[in-house]
Amino acid sequence: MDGPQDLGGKESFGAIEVDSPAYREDWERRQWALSKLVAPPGLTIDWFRHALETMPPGVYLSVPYFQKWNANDMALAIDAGFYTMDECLSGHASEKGKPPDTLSVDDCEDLQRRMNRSFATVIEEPPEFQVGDTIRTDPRPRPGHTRLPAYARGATGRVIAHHGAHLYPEAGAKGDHIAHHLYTVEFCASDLWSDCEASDDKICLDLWEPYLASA
Amino acid sequence: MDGPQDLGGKESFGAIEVDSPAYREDWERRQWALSKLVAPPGLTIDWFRHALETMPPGVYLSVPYFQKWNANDMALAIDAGFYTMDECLSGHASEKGKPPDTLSVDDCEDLQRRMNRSFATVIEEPPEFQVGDTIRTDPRPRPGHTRLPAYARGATGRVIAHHGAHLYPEAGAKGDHIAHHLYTVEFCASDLWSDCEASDDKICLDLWEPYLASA
Amino acid sequence: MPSFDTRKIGEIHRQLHTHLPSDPALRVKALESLVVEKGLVTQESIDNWIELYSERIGPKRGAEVVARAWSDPDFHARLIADAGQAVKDFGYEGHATEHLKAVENTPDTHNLVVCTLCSCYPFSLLGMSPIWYRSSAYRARAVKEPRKVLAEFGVTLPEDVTVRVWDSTAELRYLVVPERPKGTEGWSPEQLAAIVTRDSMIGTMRDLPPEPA
Amino acid sequence: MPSFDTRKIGEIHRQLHTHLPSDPALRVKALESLVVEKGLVTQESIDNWIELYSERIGPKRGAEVVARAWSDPDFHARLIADAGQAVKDFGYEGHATEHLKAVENTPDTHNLVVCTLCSCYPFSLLGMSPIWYRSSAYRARAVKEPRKVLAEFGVTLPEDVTVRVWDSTAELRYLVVPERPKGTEGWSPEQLAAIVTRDSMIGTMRDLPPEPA
Repeated sequence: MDGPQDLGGKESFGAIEVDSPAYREDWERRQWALSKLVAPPGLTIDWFRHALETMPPGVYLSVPYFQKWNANDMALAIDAGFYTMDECLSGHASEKGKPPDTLSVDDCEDLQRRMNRSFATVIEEPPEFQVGDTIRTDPRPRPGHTRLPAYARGATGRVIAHHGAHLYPEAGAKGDHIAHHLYTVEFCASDLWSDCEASDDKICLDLWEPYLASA
Repeated sequence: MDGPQDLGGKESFGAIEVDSPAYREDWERRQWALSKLVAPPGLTIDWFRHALETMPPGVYLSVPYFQKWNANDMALAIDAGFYTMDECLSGHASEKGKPPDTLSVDDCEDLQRRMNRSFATVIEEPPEFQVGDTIRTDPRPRPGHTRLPAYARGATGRVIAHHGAHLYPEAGAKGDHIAHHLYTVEFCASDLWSDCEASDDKICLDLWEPYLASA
Repeated sequence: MPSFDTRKIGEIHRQLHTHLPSDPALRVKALESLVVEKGLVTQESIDNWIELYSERIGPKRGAEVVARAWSDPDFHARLIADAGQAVKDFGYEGHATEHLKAVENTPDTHNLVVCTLCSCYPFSLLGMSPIWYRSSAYRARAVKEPRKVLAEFGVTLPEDVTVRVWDSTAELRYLVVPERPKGTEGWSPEQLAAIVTRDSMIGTMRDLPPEPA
Repeated sequence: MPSFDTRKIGEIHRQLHTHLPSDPALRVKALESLVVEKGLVTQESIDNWIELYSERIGPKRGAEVVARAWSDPDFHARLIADAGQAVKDFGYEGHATEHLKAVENTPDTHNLVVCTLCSCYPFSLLGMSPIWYRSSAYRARAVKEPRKVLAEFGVTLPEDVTVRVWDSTAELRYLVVPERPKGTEGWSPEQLAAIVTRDSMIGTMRDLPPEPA
């Protein structure tokens, strides 16, 4: 969907703060930890990302990154009936739970290592495209949690890699476990931007088969 | 350009405040009057609108409409060397001027009536398209102050009116006085949106000839 | 003179955003005191412009135009042919009406006006636009889901009525001419004008009441 | 269970925005106290996760991988063939590295990584991303004007060097392998790793210094 997250090529953002650190404030670190250590049941990565896209656009584009994660963690848990709105606003649980075991740094490292989750899966359908094929992307905005950015719509590119089938975000954001073939597609800068900096420059995107048609 | 102003089809904005009035605060009326009564020399409507597009997107999408006009009036005047940044921040003129004559309500009404400015002009080039022609719009984002919205890029439509030549915004935003033929183009909803509400619904836009190609 | 430089004006906007107070009332006060001190305008002129737009210019003007089009076939024809010219009969020409286009609702078509790129509006005919017309939500949604937008305004459109959305991307401005309600035969133009609402001339209202509101 | 309902979650976001305090530190404090009270996590676990990411996981991991690829042709071949598998040699697999792809700079190609749709990053290999990587400005501009972006980072690319921007729109993550600088012949992997910077593995730095920083 054409939400505030779809930033590629958008203008008026000004200079990049090239010297900015990983965190400016202590709460940013704590939010990062909270997001990785606590998740409501049934959460998928695609529903997490899609939920971020539904934030008020003026907020999405104004507040620090981990403030968005904080709001998203609360929104996802409220949506799933895991916390209530009142609990989030008060910061207190209506029913207290038994403290769980503490994870040591080693436990955290082990948990982190196990986050190398695979999104690849095997499907029966053979791939529609081969490396070297010329494709055209869907020209219209796609509803839901699409991963075809607006700047690459209706554009002609070349398949440079096939990765087998990967879980499909538009389905994942609805809780469905469906996969499609995934390709890396290379576009010439001049095919995406009329005022491109150098026409030989390339932009490569990882795109699922439903986004593509033969060109 | 793909600035924050290009809102057609963008999502996550929520419900419309259908009962909202024309103004919520007194300062909104005063800013409206200020914008209509005071303008820096050399200002064009296209440069005014383009300047709004360069606001930080998170601000553009968060603040009330006339707050944007206030910032834009200041920015335009600072850019033109008409006020300084310090004058805008302090609210005081470094050199005071002689008070001008007051405009009565009748004077204001007369001024308002003379705002019916024509943007039509005559050019030598004949129109490239006729009413009834099928056209395709430019598929790529256009730099500068374009009036081809992102949602209507690379789309096929039908010319339903020709308005002669009108001043061209991409030129006006650069201070140039250039005109191109202007058309009203009708698009089927289903050609713009894959999840359209009703495929017979139509969206009509007024588009200049450089945005269009025969289809 | 303006620089016409996109990066320069964007940088000025960012500086203003950083340094101005967050309260817009204070910002407007600063601009007003600055231009008054500079001798560019008087406070009384500002007051008078505000009075003009609260007392004289408003949707009653558009309503009069619509009522006359309902009552006078000759004026109706002229309004459809060149609305910018036709409104001069009333002396209602002005801000953003020179390239005015009247679009008529019919039993099988409903017109809706939006400006997705800014908030263009025929001010001289309808007065100041409502906040919702200038909102991101309306500008974003009217072209993509006009029927859901209309439903929020209480308008339920049958499937066999086609919506035509007019996105005023150039200097043309659009005036929706609503359908004359049944039961108004023999009404005077004044009686008719009294039932024409602002929203019906933007297209976010469809059925007008059969008696003066 | 999640509703998977776009409108519902958007409405919750709007309510949270209206009712939460504007200070993000207070918001995070509220969430932390809530989850601790609920017995979902302890504060010590949070402290330990933070320590993990400040002490153990960071760009030194990626630098080691790059240094080994420079030093060991067999590892280099495996890294190019399947980087997600290759980093398991080091035990560096983890958050977002399963589908890792190594892309090499050459004298005539420069690689730059961005995620325009969110801020995907190979955390387990590079640690927490810098704020600029997650910023709207970088996400917006890297795909459209990579050379201007690089110039802001102090990298001036000759015209005959092609830029390849990798927008990580799926679960693949990209690791830029910078060119090994001249003058480093005979260096140990540890010496080599010391000159590989985080930015050089994202692509916002190109030339590494010829001696350990």
